[in-house]
Amino acid sequence: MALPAADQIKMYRTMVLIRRFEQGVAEAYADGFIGGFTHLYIGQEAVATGAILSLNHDDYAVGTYRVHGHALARGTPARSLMAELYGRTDGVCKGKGGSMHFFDAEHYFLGGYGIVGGHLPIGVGAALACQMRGEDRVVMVFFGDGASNQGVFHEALNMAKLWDLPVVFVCENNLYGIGTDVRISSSFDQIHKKAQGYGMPGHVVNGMDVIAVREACDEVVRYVRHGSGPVLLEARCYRYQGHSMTDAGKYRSVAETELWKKRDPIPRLAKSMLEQGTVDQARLDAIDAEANETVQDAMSFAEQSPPPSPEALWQDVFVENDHA
Amino acid sequence: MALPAADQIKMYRTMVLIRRFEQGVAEAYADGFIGGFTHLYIGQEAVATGAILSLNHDDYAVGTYRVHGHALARGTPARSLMAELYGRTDGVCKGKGGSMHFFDAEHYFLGGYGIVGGHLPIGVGAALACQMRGEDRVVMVFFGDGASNQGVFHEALNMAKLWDLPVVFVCENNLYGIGTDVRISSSFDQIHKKAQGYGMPGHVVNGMDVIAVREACDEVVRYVRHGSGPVLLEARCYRYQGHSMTDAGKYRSVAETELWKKRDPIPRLAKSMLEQGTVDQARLDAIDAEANETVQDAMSFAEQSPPPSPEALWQDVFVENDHA
Amino acid sequence: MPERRYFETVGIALGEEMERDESVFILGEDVGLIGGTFRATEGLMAEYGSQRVRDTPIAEAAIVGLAIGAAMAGMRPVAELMTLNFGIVAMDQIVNHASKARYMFGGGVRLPMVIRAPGGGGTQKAAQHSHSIESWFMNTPGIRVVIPSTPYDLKGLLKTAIRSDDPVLFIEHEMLYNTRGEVPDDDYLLPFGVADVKRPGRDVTIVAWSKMVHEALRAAEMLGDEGIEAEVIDPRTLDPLDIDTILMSVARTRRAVIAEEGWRNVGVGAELAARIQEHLFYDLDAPVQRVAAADVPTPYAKNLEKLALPDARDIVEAVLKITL
Amino acid sequence: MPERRYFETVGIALGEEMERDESVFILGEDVGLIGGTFRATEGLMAEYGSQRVRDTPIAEAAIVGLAIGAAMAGMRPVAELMTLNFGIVAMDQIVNHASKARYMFGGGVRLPMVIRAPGGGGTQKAAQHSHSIESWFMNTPGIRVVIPSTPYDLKGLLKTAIRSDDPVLFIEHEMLYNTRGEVPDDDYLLPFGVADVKRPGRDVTIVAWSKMVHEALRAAEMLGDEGIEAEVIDPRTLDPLDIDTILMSVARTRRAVIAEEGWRNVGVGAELAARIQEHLFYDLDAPVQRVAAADVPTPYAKNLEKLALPDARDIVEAVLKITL
Ligand SMILES: Cc1ncc(C[n+]2csc(CCOP(=O)(O)OP(=O)(O)O)c2C)c(N)n1
Ligand SMILES: Cc1ncc(C[n+]2csc(CCOP(=O)(O)OP(=O)(O)O)c2C)c(N)n1
Ligand SMILES: [Mg+2]
Ligand SMILES: [Mg+2]
Repeated sequence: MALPAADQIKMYRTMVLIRRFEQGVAEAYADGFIGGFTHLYIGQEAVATGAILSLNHDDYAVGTYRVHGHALARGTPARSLMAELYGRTDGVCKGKGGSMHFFDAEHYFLGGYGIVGGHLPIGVGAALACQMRGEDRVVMVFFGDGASNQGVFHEALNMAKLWDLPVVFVCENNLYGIGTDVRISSSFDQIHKKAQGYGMPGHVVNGMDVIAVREACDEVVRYVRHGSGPVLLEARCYRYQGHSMTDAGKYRSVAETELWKKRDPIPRLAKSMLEQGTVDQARLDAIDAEANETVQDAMSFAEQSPPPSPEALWQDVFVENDHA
Repeated sequence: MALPAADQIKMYRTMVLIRRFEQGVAEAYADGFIGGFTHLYIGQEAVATGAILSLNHDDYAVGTYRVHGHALARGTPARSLMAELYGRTDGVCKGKGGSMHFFDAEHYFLGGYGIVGGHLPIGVGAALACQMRGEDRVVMVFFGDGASNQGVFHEALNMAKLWDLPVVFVCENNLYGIGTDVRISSSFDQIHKKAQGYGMPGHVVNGMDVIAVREACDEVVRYVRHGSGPVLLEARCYRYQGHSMTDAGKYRSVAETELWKKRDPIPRLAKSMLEQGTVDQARLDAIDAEANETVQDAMSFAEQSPPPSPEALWQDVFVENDHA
Repeated sequence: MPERRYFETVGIALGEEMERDESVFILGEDVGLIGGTFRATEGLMAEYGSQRVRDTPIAEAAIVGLAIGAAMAGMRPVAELMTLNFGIVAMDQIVNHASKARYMFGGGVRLPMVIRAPGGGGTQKAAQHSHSIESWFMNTPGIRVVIPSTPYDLKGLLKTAIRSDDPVLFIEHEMLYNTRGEVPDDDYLLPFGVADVKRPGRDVTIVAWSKMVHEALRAAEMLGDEGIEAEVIDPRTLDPLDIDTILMSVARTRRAVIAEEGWRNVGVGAELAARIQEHLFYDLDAPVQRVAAADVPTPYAKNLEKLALPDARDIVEAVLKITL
Repeated sequence: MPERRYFETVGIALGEEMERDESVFILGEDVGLIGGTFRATEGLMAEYGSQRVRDTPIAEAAIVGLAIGAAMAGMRPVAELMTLNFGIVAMDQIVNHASKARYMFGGGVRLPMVIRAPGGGGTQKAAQHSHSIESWFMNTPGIRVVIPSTPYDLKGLLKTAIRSDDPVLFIEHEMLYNTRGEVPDDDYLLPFGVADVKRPGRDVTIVAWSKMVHEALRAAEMLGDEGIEAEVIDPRTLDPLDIDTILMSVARTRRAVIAEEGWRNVGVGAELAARIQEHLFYDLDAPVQRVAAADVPTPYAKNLEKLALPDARDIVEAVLKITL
């Protein structure tokens, strides 16, 4: 059964928003508005979009430092995210987190984290809370191919399966961890098959095809929500830019990058929707214009948002704040 | 082809020595000569014996805190080990390490370690050194079922396979990590099959049958020495005593313990050697008497060995010792 | 008032809080079936079931990580590290995740979680099992550090810790578990950041916590015999630290000795000495003295361990140095 | 003498030592193909091959663990932690294995290994990526802590570190990589435990290391304009620490300020303040002052980060407080 038109359009809109947002970020970074480590999501939009749109609004999602797309897909307003990137008071973390540390409780988004793999058990812990309370929420945890070599990956999968917790592990295998090809970092690069070592189902999906990701996730999320235990899903994808704003990505051949760009998920979905008559070109153009506007608006909003006050330095260390 | 008689006898002698040694340790612990954490190896003798006797004298072995048997099988004199347990100058680590931290460079024994799983990458590192120097040495690393849930297990296996290092990972699956049954700590308790997630061969062997362990290890060691990469070997076994001297082991049923005691590797080998006419009972009795004597001698030696001098406190922190 | 042992009191406090609040649960290695290596959680699994008293695999990073995630999702986990030594394996989760999440997420999340961990040396457990590393956590902003010396303090502080909305590292001492003290059956709470004067005195101030409080009290007895009246202050929590009580005492006695079981070099004593001289430069009659462990890995041999770790006599010596 | 950038000097020192000694090799994330995130190992893989310049998976615990094992087996590994922040993931290997092995094994083993790690904040990398935690390692006996502030010091100290038979944690500063300084082409070594007076002065002693040396020198310039002559001492190695040079200086100037980028609470400055008052109680004209980071997780927003981290003006203020 094909995905309803409304869903397809929503996914298209989300992917385009992410793409335009990241382009805006690149610009703002070049202009000195954004600092620190900033990792763009361009090229991988189909993964966060297809996966997160398969969740209920009150399911949890957890991401890495490459997290702009996930927060947008989850529904956090572009304004709050852009203001965060600018380090301003109206940022989703009041300017304290920056690019790597988006967190938005209102949208059940449990954060972006900068330590490769470190967030995996955190996602599992949230799932444990859901299970203990008898909720039918699921938790979706995103991580990279590189992260699958960290020890906590193993620990997180084991515990999640041991207790059949409602976790969907989504490995965004973009073939590289910074400059390191997955084949020179993993003795076995079929990451989804690592699930077997935990008695867990593992699947692979084309991460450049948002419909495929969405359909796979709809099924996986249903399975997990049903209480059947966690699942590992590997989405094969590619980031077009370097690892972060300071990386030119020279370790990859132009041919390779070009090849993957041909698989771009946005025109792919556009083409299929046009072919099926789900939308016409005007509609797509309108979506694009709207995304551009949202991002422009977010950027001016961010620029106008004030930097944190000096007192903010000492706030939020503890709930019961007693710094003397 | 059956194992030569001399080898069988040597294995028998080793197992009996370990058993008697551990009994002596229990006694000395009760008498207050030994302190700290002391973990006995009784019941598991066939694993260290069969595995380590398949090594060349200059292959490396690395163990955990349950390491008396491995050091004895490697050839460290009972005297040095007992003196270590008594915390005396003549101990293999001058009394500084105690039960968990035997180390004997002379016998290529790279230590006992107290942090569950922490030694796994150390063994892999030694193997890396061997490979880089073009030696044909192998490294055998012992660890428990509980340790297989630690993150470093995963990291160590991945790196060992990635570079096809000469490591034999021997998991002594004695079904428990302290009081925790492997089935409630591992989502998938076929530990040897976890090797698949790394593209590594994994095998299982009856750890209560020293001949089986030896034959399996002879083959695995040959494979690894040949440069074919690491192997994971799971030996199913059982410890008769509690986890350490202070644990009564009440979490296990008497029936279970009795069942496993019926599989005792020492009478098993005795029976088979007697049946095959490899030895007669007198010979076995002599071996036992000899082991008893060795242990008694080690205990009096240890008791007479002086405690470390106060200056020793500040020695051995660094090679270039400049503590002011 | 009933007399209780320190270890029992842990279980009592946990039980009372679990009774009060359904969101409180326990996870850790061997906390359930066998009731904790130090018997601290004895009986709780029978009472509250294996969901709320949860035996985990040996995977400290994930244990702490799960607690973080569960806390974010609204539960009140109490994670037990079998000992603080194994907390080092989970250092990244404690320092880089638990302690920083609230701040880096701009106050957008609460982490009502407790990490319990027995620390300390004194029973010949050697280098890897004898840590007193509270200084590292006191150095880390964002986590409370609580370290009770008596059953009474333990109960009131553990209950406060569990009800706190901030992450708390709760350090017990292995050698205190069998000590006794009066503990009310009431539901009392002790506030963080309030030091307790364990013994009043006018001639010198001794600041000590955990097991060293008892050494300090013994020292004070000995000093009393020589006509020196020592005041013994137990800060009970190192973060927040009740520096005022300490400074007020030293302003009176004009002499201070800090006694800790951790290493001297960059220990907590360094911080206290630095602060005391900062605030009371003109009031001090002598330099602040520090009593601490020898800066060597803890040795196994009984005589060396005794030399390495500080005791009442070392405190007496330090006091005499500045009072004679 | 040629001018070199700090990052280049790392590569030069590594290259010279690899040339000299076949047992020296490098392992770490992205050290090979892409030459290190901070370009420190650029060109080395091309020169020495992928065996001796080894790209690893993202698995810091195993990276350090492998280095330990390789060192035990006679190699001289130089492990790179992409940043010190990720060293927290490997804390157990650094503290509980590398630092303790020699001592707990009674001197039976040598660990000629170096762990290189860039640390520090200042470029808006936020809470998880801005650590200056040298205090923890200085607290830990058994590991050398080297922390150079200039290309000249870096080269001489790194070469000494590589030739040392003890484990060395070699901390670089991310913000120093592009700084320049004269560096001889010779094969010179700088000894551990010898502080360098970076600027002589008679009125106050400023002790600073790593990037803070440059802040201290800037502060000294500003103070010079007001007629205050500050002496700036760079200990260069924190373990061993050249306390004598510091004490001799303070005995002359009678005033001391310790400036560090790490947190104030139980920082290295606490230790120095404690020692100075211990030794020079009667010689000090004012309490020892500490300049350090605010005790909060490092915030992202530029203005807050600037407030959080100490700089020359903070040092000037501290000096004025005790000289006016
Ligand atoms: C523990 C840790 N080690 C190293 C790093 C530095 N680092 C940041 S991202 C990255 C690569 C991660 O690769 P992958 O998991 O594939 O995610 P991707 O960046 O491709 O999305 C590395 C090594 C880190 N942040 N944390
Ligand atoms: C990192 C760490 N966590 C916990 C412990 C405490 N501990 C010591 S032995 C042990 C059980 C290990 O079980 P297993 O690996 O099966 O080995 P066995 O004792 O059965 O030989 C535990 C939890 C430890 N020493 N290190
Ligand atoms: Mg990747
Ligand atoms: Mg076991």
